[in-house]
Amino acid sequence: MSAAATAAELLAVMGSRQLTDDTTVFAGVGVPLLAAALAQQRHAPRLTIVVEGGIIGPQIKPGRLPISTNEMRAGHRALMLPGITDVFLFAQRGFLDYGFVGGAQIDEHGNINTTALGSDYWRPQVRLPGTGGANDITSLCREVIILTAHEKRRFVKRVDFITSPGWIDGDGSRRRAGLLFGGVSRVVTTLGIFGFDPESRRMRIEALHPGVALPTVRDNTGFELLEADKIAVTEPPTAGELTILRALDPERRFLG
Amino acid sequence: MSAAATAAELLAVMGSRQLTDDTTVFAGVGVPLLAAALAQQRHAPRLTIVVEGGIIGPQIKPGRLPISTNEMRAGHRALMLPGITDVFLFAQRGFLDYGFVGGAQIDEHGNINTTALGSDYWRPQVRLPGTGGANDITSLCREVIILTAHEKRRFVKRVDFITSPGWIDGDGSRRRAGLLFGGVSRVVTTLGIFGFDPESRRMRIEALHPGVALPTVRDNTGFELLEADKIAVTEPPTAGELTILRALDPERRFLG
Amino acid sequence: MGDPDLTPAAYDFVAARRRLEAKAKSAAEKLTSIEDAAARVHDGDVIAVGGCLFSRTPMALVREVLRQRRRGLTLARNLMCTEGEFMMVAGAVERVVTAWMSIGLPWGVSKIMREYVEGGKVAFEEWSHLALGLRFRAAAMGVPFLPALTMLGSDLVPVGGMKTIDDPYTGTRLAAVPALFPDVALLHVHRADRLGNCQIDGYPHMDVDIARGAATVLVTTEEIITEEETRRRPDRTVLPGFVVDALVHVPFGSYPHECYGLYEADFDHFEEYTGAINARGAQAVADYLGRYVYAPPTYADYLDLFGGERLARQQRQAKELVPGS
Amino acid sequence: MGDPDLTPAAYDFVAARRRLEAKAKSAAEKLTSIEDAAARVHDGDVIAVGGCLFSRTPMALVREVLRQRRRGLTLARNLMCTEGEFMMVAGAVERVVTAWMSIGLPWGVSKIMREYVEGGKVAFEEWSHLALGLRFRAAAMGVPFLPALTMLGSDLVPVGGMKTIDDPYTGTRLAAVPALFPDVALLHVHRADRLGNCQIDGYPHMDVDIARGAATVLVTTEEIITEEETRRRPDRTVLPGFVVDALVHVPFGSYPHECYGLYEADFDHFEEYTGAINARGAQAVADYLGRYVYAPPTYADYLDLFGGERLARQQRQAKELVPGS
Repeated sequence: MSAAATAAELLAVMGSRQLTDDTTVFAGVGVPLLAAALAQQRHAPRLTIVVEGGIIGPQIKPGRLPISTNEMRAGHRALMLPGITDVFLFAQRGFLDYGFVGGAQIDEHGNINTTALGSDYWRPQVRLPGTGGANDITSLCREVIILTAHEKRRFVKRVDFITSPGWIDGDGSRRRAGLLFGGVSRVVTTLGIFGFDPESRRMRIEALHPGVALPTVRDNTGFELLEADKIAVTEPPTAGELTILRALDPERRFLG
Repeated sequence: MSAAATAAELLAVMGSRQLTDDTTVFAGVGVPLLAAALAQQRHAPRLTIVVEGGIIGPQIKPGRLPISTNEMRAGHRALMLPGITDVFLFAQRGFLDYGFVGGAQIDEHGNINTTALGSDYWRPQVRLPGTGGANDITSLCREVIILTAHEKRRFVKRVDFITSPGWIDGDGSRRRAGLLFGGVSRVVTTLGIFGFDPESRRMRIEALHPGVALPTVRDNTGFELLEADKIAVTEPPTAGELTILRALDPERRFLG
Repeated sequence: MGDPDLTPAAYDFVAARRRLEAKAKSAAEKLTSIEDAAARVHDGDVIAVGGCLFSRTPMALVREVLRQRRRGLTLARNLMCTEGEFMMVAGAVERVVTAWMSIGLPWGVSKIMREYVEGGKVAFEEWSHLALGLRFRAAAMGVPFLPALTMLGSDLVPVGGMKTIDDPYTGTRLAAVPALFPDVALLHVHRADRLGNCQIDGYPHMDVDIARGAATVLVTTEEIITEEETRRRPDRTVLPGFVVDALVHVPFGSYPHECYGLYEADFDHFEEYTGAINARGAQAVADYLGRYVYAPPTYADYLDLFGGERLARQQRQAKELVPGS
Repeated sequence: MGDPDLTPAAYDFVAARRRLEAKAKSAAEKLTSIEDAAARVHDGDVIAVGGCLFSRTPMALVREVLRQRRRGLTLARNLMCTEGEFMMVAGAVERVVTAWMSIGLPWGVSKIMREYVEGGKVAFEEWSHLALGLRFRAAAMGVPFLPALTMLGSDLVPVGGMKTIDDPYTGTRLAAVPALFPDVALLHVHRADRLGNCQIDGYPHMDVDIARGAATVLVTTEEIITEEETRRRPDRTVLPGFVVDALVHVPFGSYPHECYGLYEADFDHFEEYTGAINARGAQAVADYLGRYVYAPPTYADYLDLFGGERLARQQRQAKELVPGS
């Protein structure tokens, strides 16, 4: 139990701390769902988890973690099963506070690509699975948190394809595109926590995880990162947090 | 049982004969619902009755006829209860073949007023209950049948207010207004059965009930009626039809 | 004939969303008193009332709003019944937004409605039944309008200021039915847990859309169930707790209107009520309010005016019509 | 990058309505054989498949469509799984319309999808998950588009040719998500009566909208109930019989995908299936089709390949996850 946190555990813990009580969170399966469940058990008992498959308020059965957003494991002990379109419409109406997303490519304005690598959409070099609900989550939730491993090939200056818009080109371009609400507020990675400059909406370093040096972050990022006035150091995962997490995923299906 | 048909019985019988098998009908409470139930029991066993209150396929309990479209008597032994908006959306999509409506005023183009008498909407001489679903039925069903007592004050040249559009001003005006489907096909009254000239969409006499003379119809109509090439005489209600009807409404709540 | 006053608030989806964003969407306990719940209605609010005509009307909430002497309300309800007459005579309402108003076929046109609307004391903003349903649905979806093929070509179009829109794909002209975001939704449901997860039996009417579109949601329920029971039948839940602001346990909360499967509407009571109006007009409603709304301090006292035998009879009649479950 | 070929049929609501008007909407018996049902799919059709990913996929219908060697299909499904791979390798499908395609997180990106899409053999028309849901919903509502706030500002907009529209009330620009009226809907449900009145347990996915938007609706059901049973719980019915054209009784009709409350998805089977693809690529799917689709003459023969013990295990696992009802 006192073993050092794995990368996935670190992400889950740091992700969970972004969530406040008396809110709702749109969480995908894997680390995002673990982060949400951890928050609920630790500091946000009145948090409601919403899952894309049309599931509100599930309680994950330890050892039976879902591998998709629409299966009985994801719907375990849910409070409501309203259907997929309606779950997203709750987000469009403004009922969903937080959304977690990840991506194959993430750029300096928080745009995400999960569609394709290459320049021709119809004949891609690498076809990826697609948006799923990520585009909707980034368009419609009040606040979006990107949760991801921090790798140079992933953190690119400009994504090949904007599947899920972050701040687009910065400088108000998101609002001008018709996305009147929300936006990416945080990027939580295995190296630190990032935000966006309020004007240019370029990504900036806000905190580093314990033991992570600034050059490491820069070496693992494919664009120039801004820096917040003061760069904090995050509190490492506590034994309490890790205990809860590990009980949720005893098979270590997602915790690595 | 062999007693002559009352006005309401005549309407219910003549209305029911308009309905063919393997179709759906949007029926309001009272005579329309009795007409639909009669058709179902006599010649259209695969007819589905749809009621505005969000009710599909009810079976009326004899002696417990509903007085509104959204109460347990209307929902008795229903097959589905989809909600009001969705019932109308079935009509908008094209699933509902027939719709029965009535009205305080009906004009030569089959327009209906159930809103107000007088010229100022906001300060009416007589405020009526309003459209309810009648506007939607006349806008959205494949074919609309007006079912009404034939009275001069009701059959006016031009309604004070178009609550539910028939053919509006005739000559393609309905389609030009954006009502791409449907229209009033028949007006079934206590005196006869009326249709519309295919071009001008003015009301015309198509059949008279047995014993009704043409001048009686004209005297009871506030506008000039056209005549079909051949004016038929309807078959009087049969003993079989009346038996079924009277069993449905033994208290004669609606049959008069 | 048009009404230039279609309230911008009614279709301002950006403002409506900002109100929701500013509000806690919490899985907290929602149970409270009827007085506390109804106190969330303010003078001048647009209130949307759930149920339909005399079915599942949130009568306990309507009664309490009247007891708190609210003024200047806009009352939106698809088909209106006695609750609309109460609000007119009590002076609570300035405008009704509806498709139809009266008590029911056997009792003819509402004399109260005629008096108040013909006399210009209350504005009657009429929409088709589907259009009003789509107004609530647009709000539930968080969009300013929904396209439709209804109401076109009728004189209803200018009444509420409905506009049209050209379909960008085919060029066809469509009705653009504007959203209606109520300030407060008043609903009565069959069962709910303490977190506000609600379940409805039978026809759902427009309650779900009304609640999802409103800034504040007040619910009375026939029965309080445990969270465990909700989790046992999650596919019966129609509103999640985070949508609900206040929940009150009120058995017979629609009476004398019906609650599907539980009690039938009390038609004898309607007969008496309309008989008194036929004899004495609006004064009969004022007297009725004195007796049924203002005098009985609690809802239990109110139900006592009908008596247990009457309530039991209406329950039996419901069971005859809906034997199932 | 845009695709000028957004099929007009997909959003032509007038043509879609004319097709429904021309068709009998009957309360007749709908029960038939799987062969007869699947024969209503024609080469070149746009087919929409219900369920989601590996949940409530109408596998028996998919299998029969493949057995009948359909060609040139457009396959629309919100999240696609093995059924999409089958159709690609069988050469049945020219275009997929979806938000996401792969088997599931543990098995990574679909190698089959990559091969067919990167090689230009199948077009992948991507929409956001909500947008695809709204395409089906617009069709269900009989309108050519629905306004929304999603997909704007992304590179997905030109892929399917989505347009924008200015709200006539506030002037705000919105996404105008075009309707998708499928030629045929393929669905699997928990229970239905012989008239085609359908009931679904658990999450409803997008099945109801798909069915209401389609010109022809084919349904398989785990269980046939009497009309009497439907009338006992009418508030559980999600599709009325007049929407359904053909109904087939197929227990385990989604297998090896899941059916809520009845059997869990067979993850071991997926593991084997993806393992074979990792070893032998598309040939593994061709072999799989030979063994599971073309060889077994009936669905019972197909289920025999899994064996009763395996089916019983998956049923037990479902009961552990959904103890209720």
